[in-house]
Amino acid sequence: MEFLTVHSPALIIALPLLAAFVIPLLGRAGATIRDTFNVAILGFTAFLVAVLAIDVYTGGTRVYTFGATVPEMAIPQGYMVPVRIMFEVDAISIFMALATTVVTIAAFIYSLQFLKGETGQERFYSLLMLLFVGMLGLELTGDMFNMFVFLEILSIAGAGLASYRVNMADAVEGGFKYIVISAVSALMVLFAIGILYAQYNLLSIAALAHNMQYNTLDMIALGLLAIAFVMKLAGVPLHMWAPDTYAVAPAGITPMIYTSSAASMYALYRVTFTLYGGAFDTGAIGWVVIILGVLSMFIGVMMAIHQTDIKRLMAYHAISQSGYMLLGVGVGLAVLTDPVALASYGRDAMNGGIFHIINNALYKGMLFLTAEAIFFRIGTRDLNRMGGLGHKMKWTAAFFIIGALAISGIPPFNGFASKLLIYESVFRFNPLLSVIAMFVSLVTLASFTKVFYSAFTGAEMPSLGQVREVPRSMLIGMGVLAACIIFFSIFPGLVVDAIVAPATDALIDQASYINGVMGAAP
Amino acid sequence: MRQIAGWILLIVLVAFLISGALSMHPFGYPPSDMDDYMIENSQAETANNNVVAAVLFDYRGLDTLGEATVLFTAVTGVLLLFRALKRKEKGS
Amino acid sequence: MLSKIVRTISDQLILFILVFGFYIITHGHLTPGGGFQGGAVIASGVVMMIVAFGSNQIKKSLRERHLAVVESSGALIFIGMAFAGLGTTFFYNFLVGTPVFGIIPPTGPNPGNLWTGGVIPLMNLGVGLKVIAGLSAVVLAMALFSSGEEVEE
Amino acid sequence: MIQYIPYNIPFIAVALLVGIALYILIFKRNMVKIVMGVAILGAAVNLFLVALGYRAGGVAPIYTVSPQGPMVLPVPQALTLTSIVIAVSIIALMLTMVMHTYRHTKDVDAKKSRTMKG
Repeated sequence: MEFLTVHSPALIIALPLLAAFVIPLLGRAGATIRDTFNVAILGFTAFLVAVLAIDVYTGGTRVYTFGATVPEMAIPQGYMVPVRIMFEVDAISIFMALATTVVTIAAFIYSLQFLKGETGQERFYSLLMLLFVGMLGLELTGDMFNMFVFLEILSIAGAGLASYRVNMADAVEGGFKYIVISAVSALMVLFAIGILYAQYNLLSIAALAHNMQYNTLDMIALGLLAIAFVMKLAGVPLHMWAPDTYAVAPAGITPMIYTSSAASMYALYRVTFTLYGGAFDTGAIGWVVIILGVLSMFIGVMMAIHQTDIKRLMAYHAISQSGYMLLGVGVGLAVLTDPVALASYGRDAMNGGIFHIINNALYKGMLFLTAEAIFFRIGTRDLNRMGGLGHKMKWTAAFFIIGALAISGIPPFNGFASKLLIYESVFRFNPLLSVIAMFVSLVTLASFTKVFYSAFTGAEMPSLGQVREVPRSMLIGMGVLAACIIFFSIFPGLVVDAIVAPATDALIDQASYINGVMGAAP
Repeated sequence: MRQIAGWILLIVLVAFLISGALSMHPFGYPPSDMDDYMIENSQAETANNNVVAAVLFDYRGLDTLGEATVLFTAVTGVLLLFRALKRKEKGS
Repeated sequence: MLSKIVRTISDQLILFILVFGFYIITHGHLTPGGGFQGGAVIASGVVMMIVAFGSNQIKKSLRERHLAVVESSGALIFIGMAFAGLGTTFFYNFLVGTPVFGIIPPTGPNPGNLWTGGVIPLMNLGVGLKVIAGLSAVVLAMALFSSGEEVEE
Repeated sequence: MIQYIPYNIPFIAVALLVGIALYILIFKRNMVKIVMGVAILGAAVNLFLVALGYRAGGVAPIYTVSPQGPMVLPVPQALTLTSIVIAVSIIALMLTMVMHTYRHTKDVDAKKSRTMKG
């Protein structure tokens, strides 16, 4: 147990990676052995994430240095800068890792029966594990270049999975768009890393933040990083890839690609708050993030209304919901240097934005899964060719209702809890923004009502007479997410206090992040 | 419209990059805190003459694992996309 | 399939390419090179064979699923070396100081000794296997696809 | 800064290469050209990283029968190697998708397809 706690940051990455390498070898041993192995690895990784989470929430930031004689020794004996790669796990990292793990487990269980009879299953699962590793690595790492490498892993795995249905032309194109955007954004990140490295000869985030001088080159690097991550998280001016990719990705993968954009959002926050934040005036950057958020919210939902493809519709809603997260955290960023405003509403706004990340990963993931369940049974994503499915697919309909109510911010559900935090605090920052946010929420509700009526109620389409409920593993996959949503809805206060507020504090508290690594420097 | 916006974006970005290039450290005289440690200690710590190999596999080993993983991911992805869509009959 | 001249020359050249690639892989901790570079050299030799003999001919002796096995085992060697250091930390170079690849070279310029480098030569070997198999599999799959053949599972 | 300009030519070359790559990515719609744009962008970044590590008069950072003198920085070389392999992987996957698109549409011009308008 001691061993597991000490080495958990490394094992969280290493075990799924090992699984990804072993799965192609297991392919010939039979599907049952492979699935059991996958479940075991995923379960054990989830257990390790939980162990690490408990450790971080009770004991503070954890540093794990790869290849050092002592894991905590980020800086070699008697030297002044970190040399090796280290993972630095603080509350926000582990918060994202928890969200990632839950979504991955649900997506994996869902895929088990969804893939029955398809070819290339072992490669599919291998890539699924790699996508999981990519997200976890991106969230746990404390090194800029390592972040780039994990960003590439998740991009390539995501693109390969997105075009899984190669017999459909749009699937290949969706994957191609995703990989072009990913490649360009990753190269921009690498360029920014090069600029930072050239000035400080450092790659560790904490050490870079410690030495940051905020000169012209640093600002260029910040610009490149921000553009790259906004591109990757599908913020509005650069969102065009998202509907195409989300619409074509196979079941289980869409929620994971969506979660990987949330991981990019984490990277954006990490860069703005931890790498730059603190000593320099973040007000302007905060406003940029707010404007991006408002644009994403508004344009996303407006584009969503008139879609007839159910997954494209949900993809536009996903863009719109990302806007809330950007808005909440952007307000926090705008008032970061003003302690009074930060204490009175900035922290709440950030709590809302960060809480929204996990809420959204849960209900948006579940909505994507329900859409995919419908596609699985009736073979079309066109809303005009659906109808009366509620009678035949009762569970799917129930899950859809839960997800739709949660995403629209209807009171008992968790979406309401995070949106309320955002509305209240943003209202004190700028009332207009809050009004826009509420308006977007209403439009979201209207849009999902439309989907519900056209897909699940009304007369049965004659062509859909043979439709049955989806297989059990798909229901369990959705059920896992639904259970989490219900838990979060019943105890929002508990969740905010236990995992969201520490995450916010970790983002704001740049000094302790730096201290985690540079504390040992002479 | 799209053309004009594209050109503006392109010119602004390249201008930024060139101004950045001019304010870089002079070519050939980089700061080297972290790298000096590796050059000095790679032989003693990793028993290795090739400092680049020491950086690749020891000091920054996780990056190389990630890099190998990227290659593995890409190969898996390529083979996934080129897979046969229908299962072959047993024994053929 | 190309002309007989090309095939004959490729047949002779492949041996040298293999030896050269293997040299680059095994001396990765002493001279410029390493697993990736040597693997790329050998994979380019495989590509040469595919170009010279045609993918259908190569397919008979080089199956993709065998390549996938080689690739996975290369990756497993690599990550296994990293796991083996777990007694201290992940990626700890646990062979330094032992007689197996662990001889510490004298500080400063020296002639070089093959038994140095700790886990690095072994990792180079793993990465080399992986790169050979991976790049060959990609090129073979692309060649088979463009010649209209289905790639096997 | 002016006195350094002759020495900063590699960095200016990087900026221009990035410009070319962005020109391709913004204005060209042929999928093969997009792949080439990404490849050029990758090459620019690699050139940038290698140029960062150069130390005037330096020798390769390898002690095996090395000449005397300062060594160039090893980390950028390692980063470049990583980035090259990543670029190769990405391009392989992209070309796979281009080949599939070509099989579906017999055309790689993205203007004609439905979803590639963005």
